[in-house]
Amino acid sequence: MKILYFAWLRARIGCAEEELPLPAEIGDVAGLLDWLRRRGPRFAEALRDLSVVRVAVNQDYVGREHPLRDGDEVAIFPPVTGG
Amino acid sequence: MKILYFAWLRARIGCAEEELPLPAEIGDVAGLLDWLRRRGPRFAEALRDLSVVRVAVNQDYVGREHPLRDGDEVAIFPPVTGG
Amino acid sequence: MIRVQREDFDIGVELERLTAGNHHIGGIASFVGLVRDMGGGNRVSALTLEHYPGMTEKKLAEIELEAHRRWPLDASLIIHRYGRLEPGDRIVLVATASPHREAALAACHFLIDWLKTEAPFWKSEETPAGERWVEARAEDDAAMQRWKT
Amino acid sequence: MIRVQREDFDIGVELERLTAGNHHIGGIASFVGLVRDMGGGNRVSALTLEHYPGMTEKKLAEIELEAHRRWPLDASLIIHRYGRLEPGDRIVLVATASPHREAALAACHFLIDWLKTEAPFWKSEETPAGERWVEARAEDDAAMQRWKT
Repeated sequence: MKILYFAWLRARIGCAEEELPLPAEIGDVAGLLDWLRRRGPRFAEALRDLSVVRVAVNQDYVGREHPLRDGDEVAIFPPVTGG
Repeated sequence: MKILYFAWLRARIGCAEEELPLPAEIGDVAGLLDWLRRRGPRFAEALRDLSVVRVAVNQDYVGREHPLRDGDEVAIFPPVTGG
Repeated sequence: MIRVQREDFDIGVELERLTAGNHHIGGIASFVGLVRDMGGGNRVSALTLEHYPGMTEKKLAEIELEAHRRWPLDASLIIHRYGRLEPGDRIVLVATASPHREAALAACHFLIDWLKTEAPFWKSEETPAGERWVEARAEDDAAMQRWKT
Repeated sequence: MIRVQREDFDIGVELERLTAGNHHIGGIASFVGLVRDMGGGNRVSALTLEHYPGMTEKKLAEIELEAHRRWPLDASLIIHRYGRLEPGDRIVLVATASPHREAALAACHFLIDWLKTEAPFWKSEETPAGERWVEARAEDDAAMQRWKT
């Protein structure tokens, strides 16, 4: 699984992109976010308020219940501010 | 009084602009339109359907009840189609 | 700013000039009207725009002021051409600039709706069947009504 | 057509190209977003736009298709820049061309509202107090809601 981080989430976590095998206990986006928050203080702090966290899987917006598979490209980012 | 005609009203009447003293019996725009229609067949024909005739006095749109004075610039034209 | 002219205009140059040096502006909305090659089911080879010099400038200036009264605009521009034009030619440019995009978009829409129903311009088309005066469209009046509240 | 690029663009050239040779088009609506020198009460000396390469192009292409599904458009263009920009610089151009002005105006409005809430771009501002990530605005979400019917 590839995970991408953007904007202040990238800055706070200190990582733009990582590649890791999908942990067996993670079934969906909610599970991944929980798992990431327990990964260390930077992750815990960056993902503290999930109401300002959006997730895309394979470049489409998804809800928290979206199932994850190894090989997915998961992007985690704050609400967008382009235009 | 100066009278200006535009678009198909100008074409049908065969006149773009004329200068004439305000006839004493004309008090308002409705009176002028009546008077013009009785002026000849071209006028009668061009002004047959007053629902498609707009009038401006001194370069402002006015209603039929608008009073006229000698010295006014009166413009008579169909609904506009610019833009 | 308003301009009534026979000559063509360059949209890029006009919009650049409209906002030059003003860094409060966050958005420019614009509308450009072009001569279509069809009108009322007829093939149109050219269009002639007649207007009422004097009243045109007066009404355009009034409506520009009204747009600035209704929305927080930093700048605006209306250019309307007259004379003989061919399909694809530019007829009109309306542009509005504001710190806020909603204001710019609404004001631009208002100005073009207004132009269609109140600015003293008249179009006649050259068609295979001869010259034809363009008729006012009920949809344009309806579009304008929305702004009259 | 969509383009995501670092380089600036010329509005006049882009709009000319958009309608070139198509004489059915009666109107072009466009919106240009510019970098403002103020943001959230702070003086802004520069802006950096980050985006999600791949998803950006995918979402822009999807929404352009959606605009063509909703309105009778002959042509459309979205250009969005990324990288470091300064006050007055152009960020985005949305342009829509249609035989009918209402369609062009509505589609342009829809596209820019959509861009603000769904396109994966993020702005950070350089201010006297340091770098500051721009926060999403509730007004932008509200503006987008209107198109969700």
